[in-house]
Amino acid sequence: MDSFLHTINGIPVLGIVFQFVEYFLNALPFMSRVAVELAVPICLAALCGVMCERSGVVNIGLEGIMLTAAFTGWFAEAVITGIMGPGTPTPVFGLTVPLVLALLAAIIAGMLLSLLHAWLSISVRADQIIAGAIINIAAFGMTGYLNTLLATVSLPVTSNFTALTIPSAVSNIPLVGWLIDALFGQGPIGILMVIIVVVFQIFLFRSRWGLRTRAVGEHPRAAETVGIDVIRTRYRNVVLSGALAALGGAYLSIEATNGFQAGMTQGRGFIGLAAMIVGRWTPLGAFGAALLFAASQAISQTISISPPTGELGTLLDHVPTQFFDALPYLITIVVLAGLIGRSIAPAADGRPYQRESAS
Amino acid sequence: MLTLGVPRVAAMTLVLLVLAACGGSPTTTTNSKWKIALMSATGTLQDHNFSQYSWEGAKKGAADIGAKDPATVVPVDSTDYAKDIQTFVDSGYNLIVTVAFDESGATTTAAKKNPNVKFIGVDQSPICIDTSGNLDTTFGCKGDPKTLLPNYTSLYFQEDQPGYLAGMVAASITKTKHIAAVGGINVVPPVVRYIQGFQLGAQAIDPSVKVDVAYVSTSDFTKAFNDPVAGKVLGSQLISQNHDDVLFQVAGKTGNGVLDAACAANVYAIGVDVDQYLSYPNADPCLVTSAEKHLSNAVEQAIKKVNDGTIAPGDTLFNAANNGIGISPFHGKEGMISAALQAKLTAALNGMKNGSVTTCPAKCGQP
Amino acid sequence: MRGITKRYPGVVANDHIDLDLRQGEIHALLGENGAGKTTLMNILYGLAVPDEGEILVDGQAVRIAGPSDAIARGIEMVHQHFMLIPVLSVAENVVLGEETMANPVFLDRREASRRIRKLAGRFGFELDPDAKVESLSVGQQQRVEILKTLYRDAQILVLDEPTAVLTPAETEEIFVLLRNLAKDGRSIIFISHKLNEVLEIADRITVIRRGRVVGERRPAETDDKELAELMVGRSVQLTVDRGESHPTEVMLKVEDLHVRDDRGNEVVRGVDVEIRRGEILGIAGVAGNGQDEFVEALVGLRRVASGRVWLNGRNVTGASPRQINEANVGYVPADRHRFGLILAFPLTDNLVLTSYYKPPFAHGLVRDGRAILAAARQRVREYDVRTPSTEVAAQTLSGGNQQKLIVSREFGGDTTLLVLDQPTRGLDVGSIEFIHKRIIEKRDAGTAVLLVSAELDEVLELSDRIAVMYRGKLVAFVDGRQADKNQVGLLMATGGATDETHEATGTST
Amino acid sequence: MSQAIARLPRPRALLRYLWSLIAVPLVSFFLALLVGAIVIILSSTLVLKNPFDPTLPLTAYQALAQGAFGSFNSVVTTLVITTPLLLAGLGVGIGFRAGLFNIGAQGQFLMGAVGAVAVAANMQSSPPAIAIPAALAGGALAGAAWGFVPGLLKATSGAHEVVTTIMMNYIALASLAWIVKGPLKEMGSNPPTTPDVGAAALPILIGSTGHLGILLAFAAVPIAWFLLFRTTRGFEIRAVGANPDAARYAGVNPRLMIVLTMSIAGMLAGLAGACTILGISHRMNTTFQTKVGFDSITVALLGRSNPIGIMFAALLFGAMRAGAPPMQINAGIPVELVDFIQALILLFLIANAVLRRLLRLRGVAGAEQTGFQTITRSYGRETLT
Repeated sequence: MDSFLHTINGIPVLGIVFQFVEYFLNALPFMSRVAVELAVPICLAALCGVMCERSGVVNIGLEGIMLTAAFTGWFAEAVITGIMGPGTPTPVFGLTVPLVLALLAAIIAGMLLSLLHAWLSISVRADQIIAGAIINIAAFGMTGYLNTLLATVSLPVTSNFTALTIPSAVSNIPLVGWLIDALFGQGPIGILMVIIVVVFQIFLFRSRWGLRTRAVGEHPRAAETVGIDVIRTRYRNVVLSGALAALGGAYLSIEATNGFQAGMTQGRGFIGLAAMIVGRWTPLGAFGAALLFAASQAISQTISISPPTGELGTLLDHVPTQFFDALPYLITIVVLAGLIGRSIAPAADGRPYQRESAS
Repeated sequence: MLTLGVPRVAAMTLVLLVLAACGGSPTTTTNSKWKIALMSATGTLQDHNFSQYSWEGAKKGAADIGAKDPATVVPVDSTDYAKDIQTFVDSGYNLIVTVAFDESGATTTAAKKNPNVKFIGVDQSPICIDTSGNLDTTFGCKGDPKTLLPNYTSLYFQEDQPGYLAGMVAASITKTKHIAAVGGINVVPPVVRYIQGFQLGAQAIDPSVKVDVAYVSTSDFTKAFNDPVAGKVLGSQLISQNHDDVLFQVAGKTGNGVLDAACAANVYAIGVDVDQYLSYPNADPCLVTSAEKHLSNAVEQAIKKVNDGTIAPGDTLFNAANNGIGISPFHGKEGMISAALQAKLTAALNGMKNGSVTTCPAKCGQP
Repeated sequence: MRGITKRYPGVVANDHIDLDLRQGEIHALLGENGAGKTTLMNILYGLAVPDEGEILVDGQAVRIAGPSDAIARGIEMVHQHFMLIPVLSVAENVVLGEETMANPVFLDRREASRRIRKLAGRFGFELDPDAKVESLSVGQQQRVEILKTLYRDAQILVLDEPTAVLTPAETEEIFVLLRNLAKDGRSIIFISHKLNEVLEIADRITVIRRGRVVGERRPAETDDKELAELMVGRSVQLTVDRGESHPTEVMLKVEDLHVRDDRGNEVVRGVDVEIRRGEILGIAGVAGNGQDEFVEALVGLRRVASGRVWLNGRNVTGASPRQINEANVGYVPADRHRFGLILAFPLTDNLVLTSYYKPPFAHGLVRDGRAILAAARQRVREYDVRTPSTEVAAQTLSGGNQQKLIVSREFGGDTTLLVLDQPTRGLDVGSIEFIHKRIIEKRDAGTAVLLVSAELDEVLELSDRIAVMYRGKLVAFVDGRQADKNQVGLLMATGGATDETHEATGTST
Repeated sequence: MSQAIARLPRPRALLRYLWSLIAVPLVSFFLALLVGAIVIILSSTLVLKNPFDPTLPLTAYQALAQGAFGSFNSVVTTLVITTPLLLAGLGVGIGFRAGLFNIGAQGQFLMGAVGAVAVAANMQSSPPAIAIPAALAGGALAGAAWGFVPGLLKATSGAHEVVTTIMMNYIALASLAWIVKGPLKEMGSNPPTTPDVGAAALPILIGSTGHLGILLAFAAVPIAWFLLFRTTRGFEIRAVGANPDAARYAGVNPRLMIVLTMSIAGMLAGLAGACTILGISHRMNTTFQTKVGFDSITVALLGRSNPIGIMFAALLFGAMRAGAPPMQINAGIPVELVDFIQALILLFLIANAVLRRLLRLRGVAGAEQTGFQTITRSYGRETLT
């Protein structure tokens, strides 16, 4: 470390630190916005995972569910627009009839895939990891297949959800303004995500549904002996969770951008899986993990688009640019290995429940 | 169950496929001696962009010479190139178009191996071969493709020229004196050339304009060219933090996200490669123009030339001189283009034709 | 219950069983493990579906498809294996399924805690509703289980082996509680294989064997001898003849041993003990007083916080399980599914689990399948483990046979020390007899035996010396032959008066 | 399973027994093709508005089959594609056996390739006999290192391998880009490209593309099988996977096994990468990417983490990947269809319980139970105590 610092014209470490803090604070308002935008799909995927696995069903099919929802949302909007015209977008969120219907379609698609996963994992009692893998492969294949076919078809122009513009009066509030702007200067799905995180957290630990979900995920037999229908609880959770991942997928194709690309999830489903684990299977934790990841991505992006000046700048010039690409992933590992350590899944996670088993 | 199931299912699949294989290959009828095939860049054909437009060109060309619609294949990753080209050759295709700078190696090798198959490569220059006509992996490039690989033509474009024009437009319409070019990744020479031209063009109009250059990734190709969301987010931050009010995208489908960002923030965007007003209508509200290389035209012409035997082997440059590049019409935004700017654009274009305008620095195509 | 019949592949668990329960009575269901008691109760509780027969409540036939139906009929069950969720709080466990709601969506935790405190108070015991169940002792968990049923105001109460893990004192308390409930007009089915308890608590006793009802008695008109014969189907001697022991030199010496549990609490707090060749030291104690951790520390499965362990004069403190094993120590774990066996693996692999790596079972890195198979066949024969073949997965075996599997592995060879943690838990009388005989044999062959068991009777029957473990200490040592059950029970419950603990020296006299 | 074999029945019953064995896979496969066919027809009529053409699927499947087996060359192609899938699949499979869900084959593959090139680039002058083994070793080591890290992290801090391996995949991408643009860049290359592997290039043994790696991959199958089922190490690995506590009691050190297994897995994936670069690409620029990493997970699952099963699964995948481009070229069916069909086969196979009910066959209990416990524990269960 010492020698390394000397090589860069003997800059005092402290100076660098101060410069970084200053740079960081200046960029914070913009970075935070970026971070949240990047976090939304990851977090929604992670929430889907939490809801499944809290009830004892492992779900690695997040990527597939998102991809399918992304495709369905975009395609449905195009088709509906073709049938009934684009319609005029509302001033806030830029809602149009096709757009809303498309979101609905995406959610339904996601829930149907989850239903398949539920059936395989709960009724068929198949290997839940294989079931998830099937969903991923099938989704990748199907959406890619259709997308390539559609290359030859000309589809009507589509619109997407627009972000809420926070009045500068609010966003300029000292200290918290930037935070409000980051969290709520989003499209409907983005804002919904923030709400879901809070609601889900409260429900999981304060509501009857939450208590029963946790019970089923920890010790299904015990739950059954007090008259809880394990199978039904798990079905409900898994199918419902599909809607969450679907929101994440829809965010990609009809909110953040305006169109579908084969494989546009770019592994966000798997990152979501990681976020769920780093967040220790709790909604807030998952949100935090997703945010941490997205934030470190935002930092590397910020450094690349408006690099710091002064000694800090020269210091960073010595760092290969690829390092900043890898930064978010490194940070995640460090956080998990260093701070969080072992995160333990719900006890019955991944264990198919067999009702009539002589004890 | 599965433990045994899988070997059995696999085994049976193999058997059945073998049986099926005994059938004759599907027959194709065509009144031209050319069987045309196209290998797109990895990922997908429907990029609203590069691959898709080369393909359009190939289709037009095929129609022109009365050949069957070109067959297409989308390689899964870079290890597929050689295999897929071989598949084309094996199934009797004799005019093969490969579309991506990194397919040059495979194409060169294939061209050397199959002298009586015609190859058209897009963006694959310089063709780098040794004196015996084999792919030169040491980049000495001693061999002369024209004589050594008469069946291989590489169409390449002077992207810095359309980039230059785009830069001029951007620098003229910016109010904040901040404009940005977003590249997919900095190891693709055409991408870099676009951006280098863009910078020079902007400076030519107004040296005080600040040109931000950002690359979506420096390592991950799929993210660089196939992740619109990444492009959107990057674009948004350029607008919000650096006050850039004209975004020039050079990042394929990721770049479409950049266009979305511009539209969402009511600033201007400039498309790339093709007239994105047509290829990506979603961005029409904010798209001023596109820095074009006339891909489909180039491919179409090349195919026609192959047909009437007038094709020139080796590296074929498309630039202002042969009208191979340009910027697309403004589609209703003509109002933004002052007569003065229009004049400058024309002048620059002429300057490029007669070489009086330099549009790229010395290390052209290298970051 | 009329003509209840239940078949599982291979066995008829219940064969046309009739059972009637009157209001306010305590009806004991007596039978060996595997006689079909639990199955019958699972059917009553809707956890299993009968192939034949019907259930009548207050005269009319009812269909009980699931626990919810049973609960709706006021039937509640306390399971042999606790149906508690460790990571949830007492309150959450109790209200689960019958939640006290503040509104249609959210729980009312304060109300729940209030009710629980009230109930517990009414039946004279204390429980912190907000404590996590995993932090409770087994005895307390038992209370939580009963609290669950009371909370649901059960009319018909089924208790499956409720006293298995309790001290005589705690057992008494439970009995009092049960009698009160009966006076309340509630009906209780009391499942057990402990004759004396049954005779003490029951108004009526139904004995079942191999899934059939073989007799019904009133406590007044029968005795344990007869019940035992009914239960087992032949005359059994209730106590093993342990013979004389001839202790020789010290084999195991433990000095001031301290051990922590998984949550970092020190649960073994300074144990000093010596065991000599040829003697059986029994450790009596209520489950959860540190026995398991103590034993795990001895065999190297758990880190020793402080103190020393000498094996045959060698310091083996903090030795690895393999090193301990190489010193010819046999270990029968309390939880055979966790440490004892790899359920998914065939018998062959399980039988060489601790010796797979050395000749004749492996030469260098390569395993010798033939040698393993031969050894497995031989052991299976010797300990007559009932199995279709030595290739089937261990999980296809019955509990008794699984335990025999472990015993055959750990008792084989010239073991210097045997560490037995609950060696007969959940086994049928036949297997218990079998294993007890083997233990005595090993002792007479000069092995030092450490026996830990929650079944006080077992400790009393087998041990030459008995140590009572209380809150992580060995609070007293008594001679196995003169030991008086109530005195030991008292020590287990209270740890005894201080002067006794002073006397308690680890060395045998 | 063994019970079923133990009591082998009389001739007529024997036929029924055999049928009960082949029925499910057979039906799964045909159902998959059937659904695939329906998708083809529907999509071409509904999406492309083509006239209804019932023979289209046949054309497609025929093209697929030909691409995989139609000619000697296509068979070789199939083998070439199978090679990396098989090697990486074995790696992932061994991981499953130890209860580890290694999603990192992707990164291990890439680093393997990098390692191979790095060695090869510095051995241009030495004879192939030395250069090839050296380069392969380089790849294997690099891959092993990339597997070792997540293993170590799990063993020491308990960091979940699912997270760390995913992250390592992306870190591998960045490292690759940096190495190709920096240390390993061939002078004057633009885009940045590594030197040719030269002397270390794997010799072509069959056809025009059948390189040495094929032998390597298929040789690895019996080795992996032997390691898992005939050696004490393998026993320890499987024990840790099936019941870490019992393994500890048996004297096995789970932490050690986790590190060892992850390293072996990484090594195999690394070899896959090495074979690809040394046998096919011969040089690397930053576009060097692959789908092998994720396909290999499916292969391992399909092969039930049993080397023999993995071999057939890899062959199946290889055949389909080889046949896909011809299918798109000659029948105009996008290559992605094969992914869909693979998913369907997998789907019908794990839904076999249902199929059996439909086909009125008695399932074989036990075998399945243990099958999935080992895999799913790898995700949910905690492997350390």
